[in-house]
Amino acid sequence: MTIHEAPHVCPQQALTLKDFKSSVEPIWCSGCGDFGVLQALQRALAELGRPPHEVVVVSGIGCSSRLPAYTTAYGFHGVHGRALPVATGLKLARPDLEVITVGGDGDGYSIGGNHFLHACRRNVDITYIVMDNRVYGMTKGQPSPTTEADWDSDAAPGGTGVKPFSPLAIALAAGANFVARGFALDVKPLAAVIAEAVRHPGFSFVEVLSPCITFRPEEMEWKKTIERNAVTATTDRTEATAKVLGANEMTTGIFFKGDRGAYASAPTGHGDAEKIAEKFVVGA
Amino acid sequence: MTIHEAPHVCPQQALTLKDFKSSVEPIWCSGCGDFGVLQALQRALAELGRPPHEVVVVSGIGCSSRLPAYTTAYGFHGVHGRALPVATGLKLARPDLEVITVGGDGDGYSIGGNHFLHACRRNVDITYIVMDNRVYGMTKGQPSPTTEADWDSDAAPGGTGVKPFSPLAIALAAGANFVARGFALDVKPLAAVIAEAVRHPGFSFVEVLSPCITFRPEEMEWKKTIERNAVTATTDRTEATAKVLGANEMTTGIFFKGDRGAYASAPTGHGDAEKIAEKFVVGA
Amino acid sequence: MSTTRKSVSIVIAGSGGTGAITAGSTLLAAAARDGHYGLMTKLSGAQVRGGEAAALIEIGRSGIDGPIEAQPDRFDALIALDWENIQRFAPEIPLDGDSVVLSDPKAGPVPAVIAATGARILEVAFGALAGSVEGGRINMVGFGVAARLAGLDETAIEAAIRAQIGAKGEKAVAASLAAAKVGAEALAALGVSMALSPGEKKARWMCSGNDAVGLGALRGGIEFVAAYPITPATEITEWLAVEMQEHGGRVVLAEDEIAAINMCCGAAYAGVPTMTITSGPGLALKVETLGLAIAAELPMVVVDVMRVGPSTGIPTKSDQGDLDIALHGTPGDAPRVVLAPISIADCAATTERAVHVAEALQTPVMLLSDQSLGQTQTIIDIPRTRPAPLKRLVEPAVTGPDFRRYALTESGVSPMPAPGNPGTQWVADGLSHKESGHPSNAAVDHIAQMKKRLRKLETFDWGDTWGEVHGPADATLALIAFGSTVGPAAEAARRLTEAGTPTRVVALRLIAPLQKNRLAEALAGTARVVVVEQNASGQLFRHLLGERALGPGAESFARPGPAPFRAAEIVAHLTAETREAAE
Amino acid sequence: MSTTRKSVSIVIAGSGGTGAITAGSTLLAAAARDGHYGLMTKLSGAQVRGGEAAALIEIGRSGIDGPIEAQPDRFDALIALDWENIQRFAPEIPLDGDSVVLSDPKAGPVPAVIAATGARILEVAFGALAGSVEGGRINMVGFGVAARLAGLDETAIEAAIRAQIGAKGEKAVAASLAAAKVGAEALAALGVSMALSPGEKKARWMCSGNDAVGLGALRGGIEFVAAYPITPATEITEWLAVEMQEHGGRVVLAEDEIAAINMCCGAAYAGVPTMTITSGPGLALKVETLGLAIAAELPMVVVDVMRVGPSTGIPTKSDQGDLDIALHGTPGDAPRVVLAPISIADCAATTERAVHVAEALQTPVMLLSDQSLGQTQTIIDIPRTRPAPLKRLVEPAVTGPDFRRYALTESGVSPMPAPGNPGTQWVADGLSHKESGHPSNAAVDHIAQMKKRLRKLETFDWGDTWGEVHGPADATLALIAFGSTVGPAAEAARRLTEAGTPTRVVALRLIAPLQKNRLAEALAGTARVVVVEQNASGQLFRHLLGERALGPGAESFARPGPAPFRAAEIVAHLTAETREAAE
Ligand SMILES: Cc1ncc(C[n+]2csc(CCOP(=O)(O)OP(=O)(O)O)c2C)c(N)n1
Ligand SMILES: Cc1ncc(C[n+]2csc(CCOP(=O)(O)OP(=O)(O)O)c2C)c(N)n1
Ligand code: SF4
Ligand code: SF4
Ligand SMILES: [Mg+2]
Ligand SMILES: [Mg+2]
Repeated sequence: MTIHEAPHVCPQQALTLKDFKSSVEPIWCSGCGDFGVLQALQRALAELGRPPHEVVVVSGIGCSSRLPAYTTAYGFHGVHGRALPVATGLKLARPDLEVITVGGDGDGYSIGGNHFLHACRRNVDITYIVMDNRVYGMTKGQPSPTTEADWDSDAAPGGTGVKPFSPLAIALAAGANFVARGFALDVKPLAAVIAEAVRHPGFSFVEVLSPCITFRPEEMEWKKTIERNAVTATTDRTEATAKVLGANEMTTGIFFKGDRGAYASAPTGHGDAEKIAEKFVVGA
Repeated sequence: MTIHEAPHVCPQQALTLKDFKSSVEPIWCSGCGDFGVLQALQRALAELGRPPHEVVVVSGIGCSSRLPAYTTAYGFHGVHGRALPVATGLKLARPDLEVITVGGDGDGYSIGGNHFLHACRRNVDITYIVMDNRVYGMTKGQPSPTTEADWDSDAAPGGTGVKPFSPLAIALAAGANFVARGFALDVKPLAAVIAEAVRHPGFSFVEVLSPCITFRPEEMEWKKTIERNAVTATTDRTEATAKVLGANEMTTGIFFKGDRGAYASAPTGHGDAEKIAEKFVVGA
Repeated sequence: MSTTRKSVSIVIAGSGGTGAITAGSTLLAAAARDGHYGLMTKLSGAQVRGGEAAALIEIGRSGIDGPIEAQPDRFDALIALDWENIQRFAPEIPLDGDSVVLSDPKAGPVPAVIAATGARILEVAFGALAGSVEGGRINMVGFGVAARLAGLDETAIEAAIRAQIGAKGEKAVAASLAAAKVGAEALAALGVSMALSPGEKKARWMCSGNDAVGLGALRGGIEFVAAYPITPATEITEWLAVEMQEHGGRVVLAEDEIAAINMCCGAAYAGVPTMTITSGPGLALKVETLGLAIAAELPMVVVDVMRVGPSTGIPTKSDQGDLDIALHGTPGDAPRVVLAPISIADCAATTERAVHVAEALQTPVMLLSDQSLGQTQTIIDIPRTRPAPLKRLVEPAVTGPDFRRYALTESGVSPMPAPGNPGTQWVADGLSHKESGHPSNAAVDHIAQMKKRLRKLETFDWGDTWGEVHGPADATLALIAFGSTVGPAAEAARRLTEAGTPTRVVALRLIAPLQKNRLAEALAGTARVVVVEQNASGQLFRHLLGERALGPGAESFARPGPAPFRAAEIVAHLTAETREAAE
Repeated sequence: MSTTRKSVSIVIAGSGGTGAITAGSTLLAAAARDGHYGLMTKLSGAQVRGGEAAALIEIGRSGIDGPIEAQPDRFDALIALDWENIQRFAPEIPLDGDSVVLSDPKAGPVPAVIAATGARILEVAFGALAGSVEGGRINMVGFGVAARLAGLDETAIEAAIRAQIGAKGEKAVAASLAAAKVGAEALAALGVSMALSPGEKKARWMCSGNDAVGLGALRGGIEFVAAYPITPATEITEWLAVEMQEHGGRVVLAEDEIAAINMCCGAAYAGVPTMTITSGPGLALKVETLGLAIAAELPMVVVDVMRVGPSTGIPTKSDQGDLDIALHGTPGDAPRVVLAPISIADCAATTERAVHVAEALQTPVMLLSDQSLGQTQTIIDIPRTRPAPLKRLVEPAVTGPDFRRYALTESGVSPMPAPGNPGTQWVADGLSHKESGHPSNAAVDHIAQMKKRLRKLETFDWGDTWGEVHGPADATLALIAFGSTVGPAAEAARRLTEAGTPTRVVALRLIAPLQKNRLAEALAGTARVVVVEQNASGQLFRHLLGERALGPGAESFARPGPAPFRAAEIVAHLTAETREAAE
């Protein structure tokens, strides 16, 4: 076994969702939207047909970031907010792997905001799925950058007074090559969007509205307020931005499919370091 | 002297640029665009009429971030990339002060990108001036997030291959309340934009094209390619975004003036901590 | 099993939603009202919410040894509302042949891991009893069992229920009272009692260390807090956010820990006492800016509530492994103040002191708490002494062009006028600088400012901040401890002293700058010195060795979390005949 | 002043744009070609570019003492191309009555600070001489003066000019040759000579420590580098970015230091040897993720080229104040490997070794260099030995559901198959985990994994990595040093030995895990032990005390940057009669 090549094992038969289901029991509260995202991802991966050992699921810290262990793929559960740079390094070092990054709104938009900006800009061929519940679930309910300004909590009694931002608008401004919004409980359509995101070259961003039943029980109402697939993808960034800013924030669907080329993979193979060492030599 | 109140000293006579000129000699290369920004800022401050001791100029690290010591205002030359949170804390603790934040494209858009996003979103009443020379000047010439994809350097021979992003588009997406672009060598118009930015409530962002004569001598050509004040301000974020994405990246002027209310200042005064201590008491 | 006793230790456990923790809190509240001290540790499963939970409680000791500051070695009783996943908690609930287990046979057989302890199994029909009461819940039946077992009085029980449940309305209170009553009766019918000797009824505090840190911050004068949530420190931020609503001041939720400490830098520069709050991973992100605050001489308190590391580790469990980074986690030499509260009660005063010291010395002060101090609920005496306030030096010696922010004063403290004052404009800078604050690459300036910053800490009159000594004057054995380890070490020392080895506990509060003379005095006369701490590598021990504050024979007893220290473990270590040679 | 000598030390200084550094580099290159060793330190003013600059050079010593590894105590000659701002550099250019100053009277009077040294002032009309040559520049006149002063031969001079200036075309070469010639003639006319005894002509290396780290990385097998620029480390990143163009591999410019180390985590997980490069402030930002890499057992090399701290400090000057954070700068206990090259020559091999160790032990390895090692240009012997390669253990014992990524092996090293391999899927995690890698809050799992990670480092065969000993077997005095302090300490030891105090230098390379036995052996027989280091608080000294690796009488000689250590300063400290009592 070498550490570099992925021995591509041709699956004997088509993969199913089950092939991506691990035996680890989720710590999620029952009813958490993240179960839906997990299922949708497993479905999408099955559809994409890459076997689990050629897929790496990378995350940060948060309830949502626990996801990697719940799939049978390789995984990386890193520190809070740094999933995207891990995924970037992984993909650039091993372009042969399928790299999926997942996490929460706190992980991705608060502490991880800079990496989000730069991943969009850098446009490495990875897919980023954010389970946005508009709250820090894991730390028991503080407002995130997508939380409504007036949402009351101990950490910000009466609300932060700060308008949430639109991660989709930011992704578009920063250069993401694929921008979509999904809903956790619409598993099948979400799976389809994820599969398309993975297939799309460059950095693909899927924001998923994923209710936190424990700290934001009112989000269960999203079932009713979601506007399903009420958008058609454009290849024009300005138009997509207008759609994002103009549309209801409950609108799901693919907003943008760009044509930027993905960040190029590195020249491979090793030269002879001794040739380089010769450049140091003088007086011979 | 107490540490809290700013004894507002009424200037006996109108302030001039000289009142804001310190005796410290800039370390900037002669011909650096940052001299123009310094002058424009000094001019704007004089026009605004707040005396130097009621102004604080905050920065990070970089050539451009050396600016605070070159004014007679209070100043904070912090660590790399963290000027905006410093300014945020300062302004929230002391709403009576005028807080100006300055820095470079590396400081503000690379390492400081997350704070940029969140300062735009939080909308504290501060002004942020970025001297964008599309390079890390202080560390001797590496590409920044606004550097052209094909700009050759030792750090990225042949170029990074990564498309620069538009800080204005990002600021708009993240919620900034005032968005403008200026040119360092157009001192007077730049001063006017800065003064307007300072007057505008909430978070005001002024991106200044400021040539680095040493590592990007070709930027001296900007004198010719600048499209001066070729834009009129709108109060519509979507329209402003379209203008930013549509316009020539050399277009200067005010793109956006929003009407978001600035982040509210804190309840002042002290309650009696002993009243709170009583909440701990049981068994009395 | 029916004589009165000085304390009783009881676990109430149940699966998600059962309300074991509420039952435990009510028991603690009732004990307080009946004149007892108490300590409650909460355990919960891996699930974010709704998983199994247990309240580990000890109450009593009033008028005997003072507040309870360590988990008991063993539990007298386990009240199992059901058996779901109890095995996960079993290692943290030591039972033995003298323990009783009270469980409902309807909830299934007693798990092997519990049965194996030899505890006496008694049956209580929690489900049926709760069902017998209108709106009755089994956790309040369990509470009633526990309260009667401990012999708490009716008035205290009722007052506690009103305090805990009152907000839910009179109907809920009535249901709880009734449920507690049927529980108490069921217990009485079993003929077991572990009734406490009567407590001394007086006003006490019921709080956690995290609450007390919050109070200390307000007392010290903190007006601006910036933080990013992290377990187990978030509660301090939340407590302050709520209390500052009325009190004045502001909590800003920063986008990350780096932003938080930089916001504090801004507030500090602006002239406002400020604090940031975090735990290990967040502290790691702050250390760059901590260096700036040290170099630019900006006052602030940096609270670190330690949890098990390295990395994400075990966020909900206690450890003392951040001492190294607190002492040494900045690039370059950045001498600093590190304070650690020596008990939950001390959290308030030490935090208040931290604010004063930060302001007086114009430097960040690290306040090292830990999950155990922070999240344990306790009943303690009301602290009566408070540190004398100290203020920032803001009055400049000269104004105008000759004003020097970093003047080389004898004390090392220079005037720090806030913006708004005319004639004293200065620039805070992390670059090496001259007295004026202007950057300088010259060795002479750099070294002068380095020495000035060290001098501030060295010449300051630390008074009794350094720590405390407890135990007999003729002690031959000294245990050095800090933070939540002081409690179990002190209990161990009491037992060792009783058993014939007079033992002293030296509780270090000012870990840096180390007051070597005070420590030496505290150790005087002892033949054996052991540094007890809850981390893997003996970080305090290494620190003391590095400062040449220990004799050659000093020993380290370091053991990492997540298991809490219990006095018995420390006693066992100290009395083991085959101790490994000190190394 | 005309006998041949074993070495000569010359400063070439001039204002912005004069080209003093180019002249210095050419002198070094010429010396190399004439068979000498050499060392060149560059000084520059505060301005980003175009400010005054000076090249501080010593050349010679071939066939005598080996390469020059410390700045000289004093300079034999100062070639002042002009006098602009020279006073800023004066403290770093010690001159005395035996020195000569060569300056152009047209450039104005000799500044008082220079005149006060008592150096002999000689006049060279740099301006006029340069003007006399078509396209002549005064820096090359200065070079000619210096080369003749040192007695370098014509062929070497010409070869050096071609090597340095050749790229600019034959005309520029001709002008430089001519300018150097008029300079040499002017010097000859003055009748001074400091001609070196003949060098031994052979192939040597001319490079900086930063270059050598880059080469070591490639030799070690680094394929993926992620970094964010920071002085004085950027050159390593740039060197690698350029060389990897042909060699293969990739340098990614990350958005910040945190992203950089996390990218390395991803690459490491992917199976690729990886490195990140920074200096103090950037290291501070990496320590959270460093803890993750330690906990999740991810191999990588983390290079820190130390500069003067705390905070932004003095970015262009050397200091050894990051040892504390390198050793202890993570929350929780995270035992680690800290390696420091003991000379510029050693930078290549120690970096190569660092890559091997990281891969073999699946852990981050800190490589502590410093500004002085990193940015000094040197002529050294070509290192002939290279560390034996070591590889990552990737072959799992079992695949399928029983595969355990963190199996508790005897060595502490467990198989780490890369993604792509079927049947060994695992999740890297910073949470405390079981052998499988699944999160666990249980004490037994946490402690088992803590011990495993420690065991890896403790049972590894470190061979001779620990360090080196130089000096007489009968030494009574031992100096312990690391990094760039080894050079001046070794020179001081030579002098002390000559002066009758046999002195040994113990150069520590593996600072953690400390090889106490090897160190004890190295110190055996000495009566006095002094730890010499360039920081304010004696960080290495404290580390050694904390590890109980020093006897009670050991002394610390710690002094921070920015001034470089010179052998004379160390000798003076060691021979001072009124040394303060060791403390
Ligand atoms: C450096 C650091 N800061 C803070 C934390 C604490 N923390 C853990 S998860 C989390 C937020 C999680 O929110 P989100 O990403 O939205 O995930 P969710 O739990 O809502 O799915 C925080 C603040 C941490 N683990 N590390
Ligand atoms: C934490 C940290 N990382 C890196 C650096 C090194 N550094 C100093 S300035 C700078 C970039 C400056 O670029 P920019 O902000 O564009 O300013 P400019 O010099 O171009 O005006 C960098 C990378 C540092 N000082 N601190
Ligand atoms: S707390 Fe919220 S986000 Fe976390 S697992 Fe529960 S429902 Fe899901
Ligand atoms: S390097 Fe560039 S940005 Fe820096 S001072 Fe010189 S011209 Fe200005
Ligand atoms: Mg969330
Ligand atoms: Mg720049």
